Amino acid sequence: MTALVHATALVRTFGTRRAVDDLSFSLDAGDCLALFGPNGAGKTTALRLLAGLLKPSSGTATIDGIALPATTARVRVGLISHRVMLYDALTARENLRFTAALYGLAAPEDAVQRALEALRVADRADVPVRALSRGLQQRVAIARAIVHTPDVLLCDEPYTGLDEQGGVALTALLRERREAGAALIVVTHNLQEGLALATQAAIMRNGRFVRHEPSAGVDPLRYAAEYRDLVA
Amino acid sequence: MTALVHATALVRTFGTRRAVDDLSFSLDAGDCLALFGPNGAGKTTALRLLAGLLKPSSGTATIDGIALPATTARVRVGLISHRVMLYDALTARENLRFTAALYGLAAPEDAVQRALEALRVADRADVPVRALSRGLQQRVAIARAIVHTPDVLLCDEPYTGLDEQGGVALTALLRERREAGAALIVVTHNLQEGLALATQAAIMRNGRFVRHEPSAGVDPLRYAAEYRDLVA
Amino acid sequence: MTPAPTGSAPAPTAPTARTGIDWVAVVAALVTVAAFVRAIWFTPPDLLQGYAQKIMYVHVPTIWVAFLALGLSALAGAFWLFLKDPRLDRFAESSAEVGVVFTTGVLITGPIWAKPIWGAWWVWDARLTLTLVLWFLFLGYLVLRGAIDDRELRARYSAVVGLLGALLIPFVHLSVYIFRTQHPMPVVANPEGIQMPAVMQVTFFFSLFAFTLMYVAFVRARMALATDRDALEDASTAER
Amino acid sequence: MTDPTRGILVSAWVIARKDLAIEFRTRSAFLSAIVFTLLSIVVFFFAWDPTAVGPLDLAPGVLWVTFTFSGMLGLHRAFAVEARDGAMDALLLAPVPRESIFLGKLLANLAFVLGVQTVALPAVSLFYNLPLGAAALPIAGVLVLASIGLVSVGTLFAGMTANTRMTELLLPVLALPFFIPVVIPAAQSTADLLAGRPLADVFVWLRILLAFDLVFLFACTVAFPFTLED
Amino acid sequence: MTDPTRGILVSAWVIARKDLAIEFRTRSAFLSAIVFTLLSIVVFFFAWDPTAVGPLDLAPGVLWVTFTFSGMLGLHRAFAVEARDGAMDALLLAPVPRESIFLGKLLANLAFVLGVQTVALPAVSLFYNLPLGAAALPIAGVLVLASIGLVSVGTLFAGMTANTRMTELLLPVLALPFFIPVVIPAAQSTADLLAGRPLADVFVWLRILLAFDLVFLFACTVAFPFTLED
Ligand code: HEM
Ligand SMILES: Nc1ncnc2c1ncn2[C@@H]1O[C@H](COP(=O)(O)OP(=O)(O)OP(=O)(O)O)[C@@H](O)[C@H]1O
Ligand SMILES: Nc1ncnc2c1ncn2[C@@H]1O[C@H](COP(=O)(O)OP(=O)(O)OP(=O)(O)O)[C@@H](O)[C@H]1O
Ligand SMILES: [Mg+2]
Ligand SMILES: [Mg+2]
Repeated sequence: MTALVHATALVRTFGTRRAVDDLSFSLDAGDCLALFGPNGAGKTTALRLLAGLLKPSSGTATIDGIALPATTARVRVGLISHRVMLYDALTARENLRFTAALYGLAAPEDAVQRALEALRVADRADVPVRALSRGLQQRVAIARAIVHTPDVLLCDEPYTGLDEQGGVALTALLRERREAGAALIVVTHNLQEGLALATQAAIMRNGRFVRHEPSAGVDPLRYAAEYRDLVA
Repeated sequence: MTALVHATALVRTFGTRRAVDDLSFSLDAGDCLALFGPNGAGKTTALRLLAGLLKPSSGTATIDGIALPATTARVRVGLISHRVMLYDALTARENLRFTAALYGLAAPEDAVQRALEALRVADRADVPVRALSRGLQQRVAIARAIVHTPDVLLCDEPYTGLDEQGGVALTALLRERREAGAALIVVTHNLQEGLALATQAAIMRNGRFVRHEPSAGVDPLRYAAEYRDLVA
Repeated sequence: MTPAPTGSAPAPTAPTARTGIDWVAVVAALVTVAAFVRAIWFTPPDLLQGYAQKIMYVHVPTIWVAFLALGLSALAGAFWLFLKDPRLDRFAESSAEVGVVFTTGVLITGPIWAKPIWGAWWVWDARLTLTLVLWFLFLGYLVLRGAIDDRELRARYSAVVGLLGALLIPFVHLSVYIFRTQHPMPVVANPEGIQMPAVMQVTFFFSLFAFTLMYVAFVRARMALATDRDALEDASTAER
Repeated sequence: MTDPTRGILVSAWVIARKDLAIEFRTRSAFLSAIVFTLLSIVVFFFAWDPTAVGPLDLAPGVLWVTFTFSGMLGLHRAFAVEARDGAMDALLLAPVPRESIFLGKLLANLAFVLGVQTVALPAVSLFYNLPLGAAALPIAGVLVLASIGLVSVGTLFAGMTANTRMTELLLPVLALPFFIPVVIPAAQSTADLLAGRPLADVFVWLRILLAFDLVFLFACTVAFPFTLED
Repeated sequence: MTDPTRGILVSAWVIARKDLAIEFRTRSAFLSAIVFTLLSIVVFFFAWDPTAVGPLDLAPGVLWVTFTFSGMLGLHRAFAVEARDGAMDALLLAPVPRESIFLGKLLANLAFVLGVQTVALPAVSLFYNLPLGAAALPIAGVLVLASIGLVSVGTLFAGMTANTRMTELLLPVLALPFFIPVVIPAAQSTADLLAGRPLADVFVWLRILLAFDLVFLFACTVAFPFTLED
């Protein structure tokens, strides 16, 4: 069986800076990789490579065996970026409807409503996104990313700006996706938050994994201490 | 003695929505208010009112007795917003130099270097801000906000995007400012983070303080439970 | 630069080893001077136009070399899109810049020739206008290059613009046939053979050779500059 | 989406519809473009000495220069909307061919430009007292043809410059040289039509216009994915 | 800062210097403006029939319409730079009077526009075969005077529209009506100067120009803070 997400010797340079440097790993259905690392480690760059938004300088990334950025690979990926990627003159619902149309969903209205409700923004779905507070915009951004129920969900600091209720809703959503057989990557600076969901954990530094292991046997407190040593 | 920060019956409406609704409080030198509340509660709006960026629909905000947005009041305020407020074609150092010149600092180069070092970005200070990762940009944004050592520091989710090292540096910085006699307001969704520094704690909902008290006697765990009840 | 090993990013650009004299440039300069000397003193003046015609030995080679430079630049850009070799992009950049310089040369020599022959510095016929448009186009190309710092993005955008721009070259050449122009019909590149006495022909081709050498010398120097600039940039980002 | 061409067109239409919806929501862009066109006509009117230059000599020029500029201003709209907060990334993530994005943007721009011209043409003819009459329909045809060429090139470059910082200025610099070969035949045929020349004369210009349209539409659609690859 | 006026000017200079530094860093804006100006001249020329209208009748119009448009495009630059990621908020937070922000932007814009015109004027006179000669200096004076008026109004409106979404189109709609009173005397006096009319004739226009300059400069500086407050 081919892995759902597969990265082979991924490299991406900006000038001479190797933002991502020789990254290899694979995730199967139901896997969740918690990705940690200091600022500038290359986490965002890695996610953008896996979403097909950046082309690797060398190496390959595949989704279920299909190389990115093929359309058939992209249709299965969802990305929660740290930019909201919304049209601020349109309402939340209109933004999601547009996404649903782009992905050619069969029952777009249902999917939109479901996503809005999952993030608890259905009641503010009909004002322009511009008039929403930062946390509410983040909720809409997450709803946009999952409206097509992607198999592969890439989350770049997805808890940013969310209040407790929003955070709980997001965690439930991620858990539900993982149990439904999706592969997840969650980038976060909060070790507990990340490890709670993960089946694998990795620490990135200077573009490389300096540590990567199944998270089952990992003790959060020891991990935190070791993380500190590794990135110091 | 006049309070360093004083808000009297502040109201700000957007259309018919009262984003901030009859807010009154005051902070003295060395006070730190931890401000909590769900998404859309009006926290950002309150900070923007106190920074003189928004005009209140009614009520007044003063800094050391001077009504905003007078220049003599603004010179004493620093704002860490959730937008980075940097020129992305300029380097971190150039951005800070510009701010130093605007505030008419006596020894601008020293102040800039000190701020960059406090946030541990001095080594990346000479590339355009555009090429920095999100967390590094946030560090520069914080450095920009404190380069003039403001008496009043307003922080809107300042830990966003920061890694552990950055978070520690920021906490140290906030503590140092508070001990030097500044008044702080820290908006965050993380109760522990907020309470660690605070001398006062407040919970906001629908534009109002639903709870506001000195944080000395507050037990974080009980507070968390009560917070949940209040905002639910 | 050695080819990058597979599985890793391109190595940092190596600076050029610039020592001693650029002999290509010296030879090009000498040949150009010789061509001018021959054109001025050893070639008879034109029967109709008199001494004014001598400017042809600059005018025509200049624009042909400009066509060559811009065309090669576009070609290098097209190859870059598939090969992604930074040297191709540096060549495209250098050749375009030299091409713009030579096109500027035509926009200067043309009016100098036009004033005595047509009595005006400039007329708006199709050839002149299209030449001007070509110049603007590649000036825009250079502006675009200046506006982007990301090397990869810059290379990609300029390849596209350069290719679209080079589509205009055939139109410039054919303009005298498509439209009624004041500009003379071809004398050299005439389908019915060269309409020029032998002495003039020799001078003309000598001059063309000299200008081509100049082009090679300019592009070499400009490429060395581009290489060193990239190397400097690489070195200064690498140490951080 | 079994048939790839149909797929391209369907998603192009989805994108164009979204653009027009934003347009309609903010409205100001379209209104602004029209007011801008009308105002330019007024500025032109005043910058020239009406006793020295007759209105019939001015009108084709005014028409085409104004259209070129207002079209260019309108083009920013297309990608400026995507540039905010990384919305373009979302488009690139979606499983639609790159060509659809181009065609979608092109369609929306074309609708925009043609809409502006529908208002502007009668206005110019009113201001300048033009004897439109029988020439109205052929002139409208010229407008449509020219718009296709202008919008193809403009959309390509608007996409490119939206990512660089100096959008407002870089777009005209890149696009105007390509506009000239379209504007010249358009202005010439308008002048010929207004002067009542025989249609046969005009066809020479129209053929050039059509040639440029086809070349640009094809070249730009092919070139667009290359501007994104990354 | 004991003397408030000096304070205003000092911080205006700090802001202008920062703008020019960004300008210099990205460079392209200035070059683009020049290429844009030159291109407009070409488009104009082509849209008209040179046999019907003499170049001397056209030139003043071309000069002024082109300057108006290129100036307007350049004006976006000023506030577009601030619009990104809320940099404008940072300016508003700083303890500088609102007037300094306006004057700083105005200074940077003026430097920009005058720089462009320094290249454009010789170009126009070359292309159109203008008999500049003795008129060169007075025309340069007219340019400077007109620029002050245009840039004052333009900076004010650019600031206002930078916050709304449709910047590119809204700015011309607001600013053009105010440009007309500046452009007309400027174009008229240029035409007079080129035609070799006596300076006394021209002074009438210059006085109007000067009056508008002063009124606009003053009114816009005073009005600017009101556009921000909130
Ligand atoms: C005023 C500006 C002028 C410009 C921009 C200009 C432009 C050009 C260009 C682009 C070509 C190359 C065409 C090709 O081979 O594809 C050319 C060739 C030539 N030009 Fe000009 N020209 C100008 C003025 C003149 C004048 C005033 C004369 C002489 C009366 C002249 C005589 C020629 C000749 C003889 C050729 C060579 C054509 C051939 O043999 O193929 N040009 N010019
Ligand atoms: N467009 C770019 N140009 C140049 N350098 C870049 C660019 N984007 C990222 N980088 C650099 O690449 C490195 C990795 O950046 P990336 O955004 O992937 O980090 P990150 O791990 O997501 O950090 P953070 O935790 O701060 O978000 C950083 O050093 C950054 O400065
Ligand atoms: N410009 C605006 N126009 C209309 N409504 C607005 C505007 N800005 C904010 N609001 C509304 O005001 C309310 C308060 O917003 P604010 O940004 O202050 O919330 P917040 O407490 O900071 O929330 P978050 O935790 O999500 O950042 C929200 O309901 C928001 O939708
Ligand atoms: Mg990141
Ligand atoms: Mg907020």
